[in-house]
Amino acid sequence: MWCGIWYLISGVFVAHGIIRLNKIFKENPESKPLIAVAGAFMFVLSSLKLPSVTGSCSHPCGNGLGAVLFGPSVTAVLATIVLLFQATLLAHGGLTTLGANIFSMGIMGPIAGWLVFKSLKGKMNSTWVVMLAAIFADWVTYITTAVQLTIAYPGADPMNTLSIFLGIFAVTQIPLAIAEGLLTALLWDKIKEL
Amino acid sequence: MLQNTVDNIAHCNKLRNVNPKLKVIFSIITLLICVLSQSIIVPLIITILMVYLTLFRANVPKKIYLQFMGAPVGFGIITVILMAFIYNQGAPLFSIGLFGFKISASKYGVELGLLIFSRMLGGVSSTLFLTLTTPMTELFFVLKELKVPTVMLDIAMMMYRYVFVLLDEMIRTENAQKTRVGYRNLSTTYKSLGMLASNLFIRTWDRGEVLFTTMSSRCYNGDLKILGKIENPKIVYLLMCTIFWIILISISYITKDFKLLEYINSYY
Amino acid sequence: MAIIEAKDIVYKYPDGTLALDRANISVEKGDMVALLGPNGAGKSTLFLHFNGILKPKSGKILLKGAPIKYDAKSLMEVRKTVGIVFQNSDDQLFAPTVKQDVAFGPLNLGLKEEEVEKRVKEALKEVGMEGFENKPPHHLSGGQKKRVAIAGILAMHPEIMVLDEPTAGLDPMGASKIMKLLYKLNKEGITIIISTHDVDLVPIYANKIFVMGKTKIVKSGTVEEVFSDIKTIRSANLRLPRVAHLIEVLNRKEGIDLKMGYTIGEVRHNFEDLFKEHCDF
Amino acid sequence: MAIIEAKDIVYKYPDGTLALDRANISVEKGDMVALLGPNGAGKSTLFLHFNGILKPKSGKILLKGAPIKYDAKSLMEVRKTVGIVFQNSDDQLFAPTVKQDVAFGPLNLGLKEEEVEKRVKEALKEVGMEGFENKPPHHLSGGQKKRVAIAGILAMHPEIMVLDEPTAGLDPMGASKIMKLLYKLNKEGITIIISTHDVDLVPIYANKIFVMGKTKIVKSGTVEEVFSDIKTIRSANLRLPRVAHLIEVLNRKEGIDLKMGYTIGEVRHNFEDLFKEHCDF
Repeated sequence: MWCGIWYLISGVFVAHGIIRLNKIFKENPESKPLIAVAGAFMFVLSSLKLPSVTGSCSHPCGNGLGAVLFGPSVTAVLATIVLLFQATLLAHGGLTTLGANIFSMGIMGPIAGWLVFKSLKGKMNSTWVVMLAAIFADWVTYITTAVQLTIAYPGADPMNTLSIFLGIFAVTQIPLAIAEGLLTALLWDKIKEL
Repeated sequence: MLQNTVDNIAHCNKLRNVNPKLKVIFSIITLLICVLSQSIIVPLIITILMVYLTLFRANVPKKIYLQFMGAPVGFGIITVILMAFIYNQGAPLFSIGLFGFKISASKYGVELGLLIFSRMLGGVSSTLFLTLTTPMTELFFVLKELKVPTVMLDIAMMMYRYVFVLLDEMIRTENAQKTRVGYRNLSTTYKSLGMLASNLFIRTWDRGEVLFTTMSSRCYNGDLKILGKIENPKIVYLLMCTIFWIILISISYITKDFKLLEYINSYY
Repeated sequence: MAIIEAKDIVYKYPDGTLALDRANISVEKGDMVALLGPNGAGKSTLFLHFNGILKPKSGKILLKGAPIKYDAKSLMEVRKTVGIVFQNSDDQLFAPTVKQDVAFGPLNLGLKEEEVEKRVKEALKEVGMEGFENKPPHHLSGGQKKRVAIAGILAMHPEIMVLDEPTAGLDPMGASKIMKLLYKLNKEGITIIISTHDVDLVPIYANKIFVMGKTKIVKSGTVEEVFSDIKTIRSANLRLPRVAHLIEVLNRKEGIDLKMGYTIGEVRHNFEDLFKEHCDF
Repeated sequence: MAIIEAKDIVYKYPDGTLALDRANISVEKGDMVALLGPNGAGKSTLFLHFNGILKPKSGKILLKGAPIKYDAKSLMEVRKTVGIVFQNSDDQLFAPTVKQDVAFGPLNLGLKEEEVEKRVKEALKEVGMEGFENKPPHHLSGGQKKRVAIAGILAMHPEIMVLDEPTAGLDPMGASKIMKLLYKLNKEGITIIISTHDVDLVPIYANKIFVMGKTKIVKSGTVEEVFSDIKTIRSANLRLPRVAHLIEVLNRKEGIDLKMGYTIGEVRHNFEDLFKEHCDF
């Protein structure tokens, strides 16, 4: 079953993140509480209701911001815990789909955001870079979800199915991804001043 | 707020003191059986049982439970419709015209949609049973015994605590903004949200630094240790669970070819 | 007629816990009212009803005699009329500079730039914080932060100002300065409602007191009426003002008949009368 | 001999601002000491030097006569001896449950599980929080959180306990309960140092007072010595205890000669003497 496979793939990435965290904490023990509260922040951020021009609302994932601040592998670990808490504290999302969700939100999204950040860093205003990173992190998260769903339920014509799922997730998510990008940019603007 | 709600219920429900390991094993294995079953019968049995346990044995407030169930049910209905159109193979059930295209829904798709829907219900009700009756604080012990890496557990435990601290802060700031007519329209909403998130982030960062100070004051040396552990559940209960699972699997095997639409058809 | 009134407010948290159980409060225009009560009684929750941030499960809030409505437009009017200053200034000062923070409310009201500038300037002057316009709030002291928070509400020109423990965490001088500022604002026509634990300051400034027990108002009246009901005071985790406590002890232990008083000024006066009658100086 | 002593502590913030400028303090074993002073004077910064969290730029901290060293091993000894309870309990309670939190310190000391269990139990009993072991801190009230924070320090069996504004934000009853608990702990042999703004509670519990002005200690002595220096008290944003203020006013305005007192008990006593001599009851 695919849900098991997503667990496996995600497991590998998260394990890598854990090894990195172990190294970070060995060098700076003071970063442990810091990363923990940052993770709590990520969770809290995801409970904000973000309106968009279309009138719909979404919850920001914060995975783009995480990737920019901590890199994709640490973000994978934090996102895993955030998703676990969403399942246990908010009853959002099931336990069986956890593996798939970690892959889309905790791995693919942050990697996309991080790549955008790395490749554009220094080439333009950092606020714009962070905004684009957040937009892509959010957007790729949902594209991945669409692909995952197609893999799970290919239907009679997989390409047709993929286009349906992409239609549902990737297209409708564009304004919401921009919304998250805006919020992250506003946030980054303030952080920068510190 | 919602976060506190689940946590409060988990700490105060009537099944709070049932062995947490038993609850975890029971709900996870039942969940697996649910996800792997090939017809809607077993998932529905599981849903009914879990709803019963959560509402009438644990005494979880019904209104809140319905709220939690609302979203998955909505998703489930969408899934049924979606599957009907994606799997448009075999005999069409009906067809509709849309923008000049003729889209047809298939029987096979509806059956598949219903199956996924029922698994979703079973899965959600099992998960809700676990999370509404078992406090996160006890799940940490279980995670520890499952050999979840210490770093991850440490972070998760501190995160758990600070999620509530930050949520409180966030809600208070939000209220202060509402008092000054933030969130009036789209632009003030974004301005307010941006200030809210950045203010919270800065305070989070400060908090992380202060936290290290207070922990150092208590001789923190890099890792957290959990004190104590949770007893293993009684064998009798495990045995009862096993019998229950065997029954479920048997029913699952017997009813594996059950199709709701065909059943209805044959009835009429 | 009461300018603001809470009628049988019932509020439950989402998990079903009762936070307010038919709480009633009524404040006249021009009053300076103190709300006393133990931690966790529900004072802050009640305050959040005053400008429609929380909606009661049953009961209603009457503002100038009319029940408040909860659509976006009415809420804006309500929040313009009733401003809340929250307990922790850090929750409230979220903008990068003092000026931007005070301007937040007026800007949201859609006022013109010049008008906003004018209001910010006036509000900062009123609270004695001119010259701090461009400072970031986290560089200010506790007392200064509180002043800026008050200015942020003042700039919206409210008729009623609600303050949740405005003196908490301040040093004695800072606390007394904030109370004097509120007293001045009250004299200028703003109706003021504060919650506080500082029972010694209450008799000096408040003309009416409400005592809140768990989830409801258990007593209301003038300073004398409330503090003479010692049973209620104790049950609400409060105590008498220290000078009143002293008189109580003297009357009980020394068998004298000193008139009760709640502020140092009052008590001095009562001693004066006692001395005249009974003592040789 | 002083159990803990700060000698000419100078400390600068990373941005170069002077936080402490030759601050001196000396506390005897068994003392219950109060540190008074305005917001932002540097009280918390001074406290962070007591267990080596901050290292002074110059000057030193003497613990039982020996200057503290800043290597990891010595610091651990220092922190075992000197426990700090921070002002905001939420900064201190980080573990998911009360029990895990109180166990944190003892576990870090490398004690065996049974010993830790025993200490946790004792500490929670001492502060009156038995039965709350498995609660998460966010289910506790402000006063309860403070107790748990104190238990977390007690479980490390410190000789000196330093508390930063332990009564801030608590209702009068809650504040008085915490002070009684500290008084009990002091009687059991723990040296206690608190910072506070509550000048009315100080004379009841403290046997020695330090007054801190901006960056340094400006006055120290017994309750009488410190509060008789009204100029210093005012300059440090403080005030007299209310009952002392009353006596001051009576003496000045009524021309009587009442002996000064700082607690209700003392003042009652002094009135008794005055009445005996001058009055007809």
